[in-house]
Amino acid sequence: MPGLLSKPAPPSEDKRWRIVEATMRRNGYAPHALIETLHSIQETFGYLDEASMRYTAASLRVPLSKVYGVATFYHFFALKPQGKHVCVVCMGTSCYIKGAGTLLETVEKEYGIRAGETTPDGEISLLKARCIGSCGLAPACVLDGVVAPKVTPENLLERLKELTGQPAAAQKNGASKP
Amino acid sequence: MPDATALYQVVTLVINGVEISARSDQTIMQAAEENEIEIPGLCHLTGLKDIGACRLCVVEVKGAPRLVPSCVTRVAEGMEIFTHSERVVNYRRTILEMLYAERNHVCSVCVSNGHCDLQALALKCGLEYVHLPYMTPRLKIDASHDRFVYDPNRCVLCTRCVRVCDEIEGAHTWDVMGRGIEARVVTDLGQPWGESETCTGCGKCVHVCPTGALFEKGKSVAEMEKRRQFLPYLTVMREVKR
Amino acid sequence: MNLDELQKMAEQEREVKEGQPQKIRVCMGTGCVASFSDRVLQALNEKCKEMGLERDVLRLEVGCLGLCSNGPLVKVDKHNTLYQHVTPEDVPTILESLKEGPGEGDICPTDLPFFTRQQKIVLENSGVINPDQIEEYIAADGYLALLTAVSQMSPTEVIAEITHSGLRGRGGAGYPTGLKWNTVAKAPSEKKYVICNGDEGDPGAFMDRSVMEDDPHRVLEGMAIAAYAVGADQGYIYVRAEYPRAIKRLKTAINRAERLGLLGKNIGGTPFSFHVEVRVGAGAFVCGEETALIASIEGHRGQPRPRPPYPAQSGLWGFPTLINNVETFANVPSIIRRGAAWFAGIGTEKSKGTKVFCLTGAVAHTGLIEVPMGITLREIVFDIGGGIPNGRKFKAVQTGGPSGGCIPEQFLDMPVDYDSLKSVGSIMGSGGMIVIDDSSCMVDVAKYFMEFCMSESCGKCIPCRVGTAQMYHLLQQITAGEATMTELALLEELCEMVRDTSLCGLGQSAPNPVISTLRFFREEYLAHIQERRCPAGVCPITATEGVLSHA
Amino acid sequence: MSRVKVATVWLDGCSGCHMSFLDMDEALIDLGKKIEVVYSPLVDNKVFPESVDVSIVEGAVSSEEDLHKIRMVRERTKILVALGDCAVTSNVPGMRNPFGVGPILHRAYTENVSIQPKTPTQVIPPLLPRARPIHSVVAVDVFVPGCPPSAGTIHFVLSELLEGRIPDLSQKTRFGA
Repeated sequence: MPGLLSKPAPPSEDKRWRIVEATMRRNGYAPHALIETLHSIQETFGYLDEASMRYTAASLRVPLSKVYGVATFYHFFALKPQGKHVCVVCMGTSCYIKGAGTLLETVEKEYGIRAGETTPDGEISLLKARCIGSCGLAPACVLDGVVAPKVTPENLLERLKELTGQPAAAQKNGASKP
Repeated sequence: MPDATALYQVVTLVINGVEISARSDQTIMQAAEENEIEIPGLCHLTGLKDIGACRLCVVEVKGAPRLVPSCVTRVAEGMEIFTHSERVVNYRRTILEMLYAERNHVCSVCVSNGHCDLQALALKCGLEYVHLPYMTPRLKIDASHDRFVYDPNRCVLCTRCVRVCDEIEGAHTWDVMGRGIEARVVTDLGQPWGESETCTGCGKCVHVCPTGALFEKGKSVAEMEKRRQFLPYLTVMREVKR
Repeated sequence: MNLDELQKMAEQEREVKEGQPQKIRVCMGTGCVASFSDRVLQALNEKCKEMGLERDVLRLEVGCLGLCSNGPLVKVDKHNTLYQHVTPEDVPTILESLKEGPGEGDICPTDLPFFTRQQKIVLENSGVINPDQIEEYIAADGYLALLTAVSQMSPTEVIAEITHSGLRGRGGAGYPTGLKWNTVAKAPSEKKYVICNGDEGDPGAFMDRSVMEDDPHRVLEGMAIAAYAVGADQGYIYVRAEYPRAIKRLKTAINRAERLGLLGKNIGGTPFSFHVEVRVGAGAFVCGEETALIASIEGHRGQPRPRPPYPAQSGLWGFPTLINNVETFANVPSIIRRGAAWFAGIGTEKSKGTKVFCLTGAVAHTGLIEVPMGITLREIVFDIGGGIPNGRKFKAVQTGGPSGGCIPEQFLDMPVDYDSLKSVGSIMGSGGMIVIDDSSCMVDVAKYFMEFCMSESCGKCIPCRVGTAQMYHLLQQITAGEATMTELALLEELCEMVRDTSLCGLGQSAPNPVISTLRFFREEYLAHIQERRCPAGVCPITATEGVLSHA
Repeated sequence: MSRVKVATVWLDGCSGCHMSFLDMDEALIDLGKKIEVVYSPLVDNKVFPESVDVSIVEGAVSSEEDLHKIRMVRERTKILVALGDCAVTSNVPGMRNPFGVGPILHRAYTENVSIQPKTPTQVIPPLLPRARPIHSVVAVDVFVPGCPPSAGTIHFVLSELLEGRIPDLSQKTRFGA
């Protein structure tokens, strides 16, 4: 297998691989740096593809199946690219008892996707979070990295439509913005 | 072979009311076995590292707040152990039921029918029917390898295949992906087994597999007998070399 | 930096502070930022510039001020006024008040029980200091305990102090901290590790995040004292990836502390060295279990292993390892600084000190509170929390997250401590406290937690992997009105079995929310089963006939 | 002494268990002195009697008709025996469960058929969403796993029941035996 005995080359010319390499170097290319390295890839490229997992395995001398086992064990790692916009519904206890389940259902129904999926046009990814720690503002969502406090199904859909640039149905009906 | 320089003492303990002696570096399961008390186990296989995962071998130890897995718990002086109390016998049966309910185990059409560790355990533990609801997941069979087949429907996630591949063969082709009820054993990056670049095709995983989840191609119902003599042999030979 | 130098620096820093002009504190806790306190700060900065007040008004970005439900919060030191629900438009009014005194604006009364009934040890600096400025921590007597310990106390004396304080682990089970330290200290090994468990995974709890974000040096100091006591020279602080702000602040804090010689080589000019690294988790609740956490730091799947051997004997890479959680370590500097007797004077006989809770759910004031052990639930819910809003009726308090239980009204006057909570089938846990009113269905709540445990189960042992999934499906049947008494009996049987046979704490405690709701709210289960009715009107019961219709 | 009234019932199974029953051969002659087969696919009586001492049921509960039938059998029976793996575990009929009814019917009546591919809608009783073991629908008194249980096992079961004992089969037969 090429690249097993010598130092493997990054999967592409992309300069961003230097960031990943720096992470591995800082950890002395030790096998225990696996999670740190995967974090670095995910942070840099948004997700872990097969080539990046192979590169990690070869660089840190970790079995392929172990890399895959670790990458799929932790919910934070994504093996597929995410949509242009990301909607995270917090499913922490406070949010749940204040109706986070309905929020999730609303988005699932509106866009025909389930939590963890991305719309076919790649516009929106819907994710569930265990608890984003904004329990005082329940129910909360995170839209493209910004926490939205005290969300209702109506204003959530409206905001999503703002994000994707589509006019919101509610707006057309003259409903006021939150 | 016992190592003469090893630091162990002889301890006395009581198993099911019978006083026995054992070496302090032995597990409860080993000590019981030497005294012809059989404690059922599934993830345990002599020659592989124990992980205490299947929980079938749990026993009651007097004074201990919890049940202990006998495959990884060492004996101690004065221990009083009950390997077949009503409570653990019932729990064992439920654990087996959980396995039968978790995947799609249809013994009558299985290559391992009659040669299956899970089936044998069910018989030993008096499991006549499964009172838990069957979960019937839909799982794809992987027949891409030219000599072997992986049928996740019959997998019990004991990880014997993972361990034998890592510890004995040294290839680490198998590992577990996902978690919880979604966990599966996979080869390499989850691609078909036949495309694995690390698999040496040695077949050790097939033969340590307790059920018909891993089997040789061409075997029909009840034809797949597992051969495991190699495992103690390899283990002993490696120890001698060391 | 040695002890004298540290004290001198603290003195100077305090003098500078005294001589400083007007101070306005803007809460930059995650809760307030989510309510756009960053925009408030920006407006404040712009306005000050515009009015030429840049030098006269010191704008401080502080950590959580506690009352998240009323954020964004802004505090004006001069007349000790707390503004709530602040928007950028309120900024002129606030600046005006520096001259005129507080008049207009949405002012939050600071004599609310929410503030007055608290007693702050762990959170003493939260909302007071800027967490990115080590000098501010030092001015608040920070690192005094560490340098005192390493230069004037023996490791044995440090452990004795912790033991006498009666501090118990704040992560869940409440194991005596001194005892744990002693075991690690006695373990014969050249190499030892200290790990801080910052993998706060309970849904509805964010105390540890706040401490790490608002006062990171306190945690690091606690870890360093522990390392000195047990003889470790390397530490890891394992933080959830979901807490990017905490990760950043901790990394900054480590950097600053190393530069001042308060961490790293030869701390305080003594032979004691201690290096800390941040390790980022990746979204697995089970990594809060100590053996799984160790596996994760080693780069493996976060699966627990059977204990013994305990990490205190064989932990990270097989070496003796001390693991405590964030809040436990955060208590340590105060104990060393103020003495074991002072700490032991707070709380109840068996539960000493204070506990930080994250009070959320159906109460008027939600947020972060720190209260002495032994306070009653009623005081927390009705005095501090301000009672149940919207004219609803109190139903239960859920503590301990997915490993805990629901406590009904008849136990509201029970003192909050480890043993009392345990006696009613719940646990202290890491400190989530969710108030539930009569608009919630207890079966639905139990189902929620079971779904959590099911998807967080690592899958290694059969009882937890399959048992949680089976129990979740049974609860689904019950909430859908498809279950019979057979399913209920099966559910109860599985609760017991999963609790007794699972490998780690996650599985062993997964049935707790079901067990406790069955114990106190059995009639709600029966209503779903026998009358096909959800008393709270939460569950959509559609089934018309028996189990087969949806099978 | 009147003979013990025995019924045998055939739900979703291959009739292998009934074959195994017949395999008792000459032992049947002796049994015949003690039992009376009041209902069975093997005899002419097509009406299930109001009261039966022992009902031996082969097959899984797969259709509305099976469900209706097993409920009726249970009501009129003192001791209900689940005979064979299909009755005990749902076995081969249960292998469709992961796929769901729609895809299974499509596969059977459309995909694999060259002449007039069409799923029948009349005459055939509708399938339940899942094929189920009998005990998940009605209470079962005796479980006899095996595919099929041997003639000896069935003989043992009946002999024990005739002696007034519930047979202990835990070491006599197993799933797939």
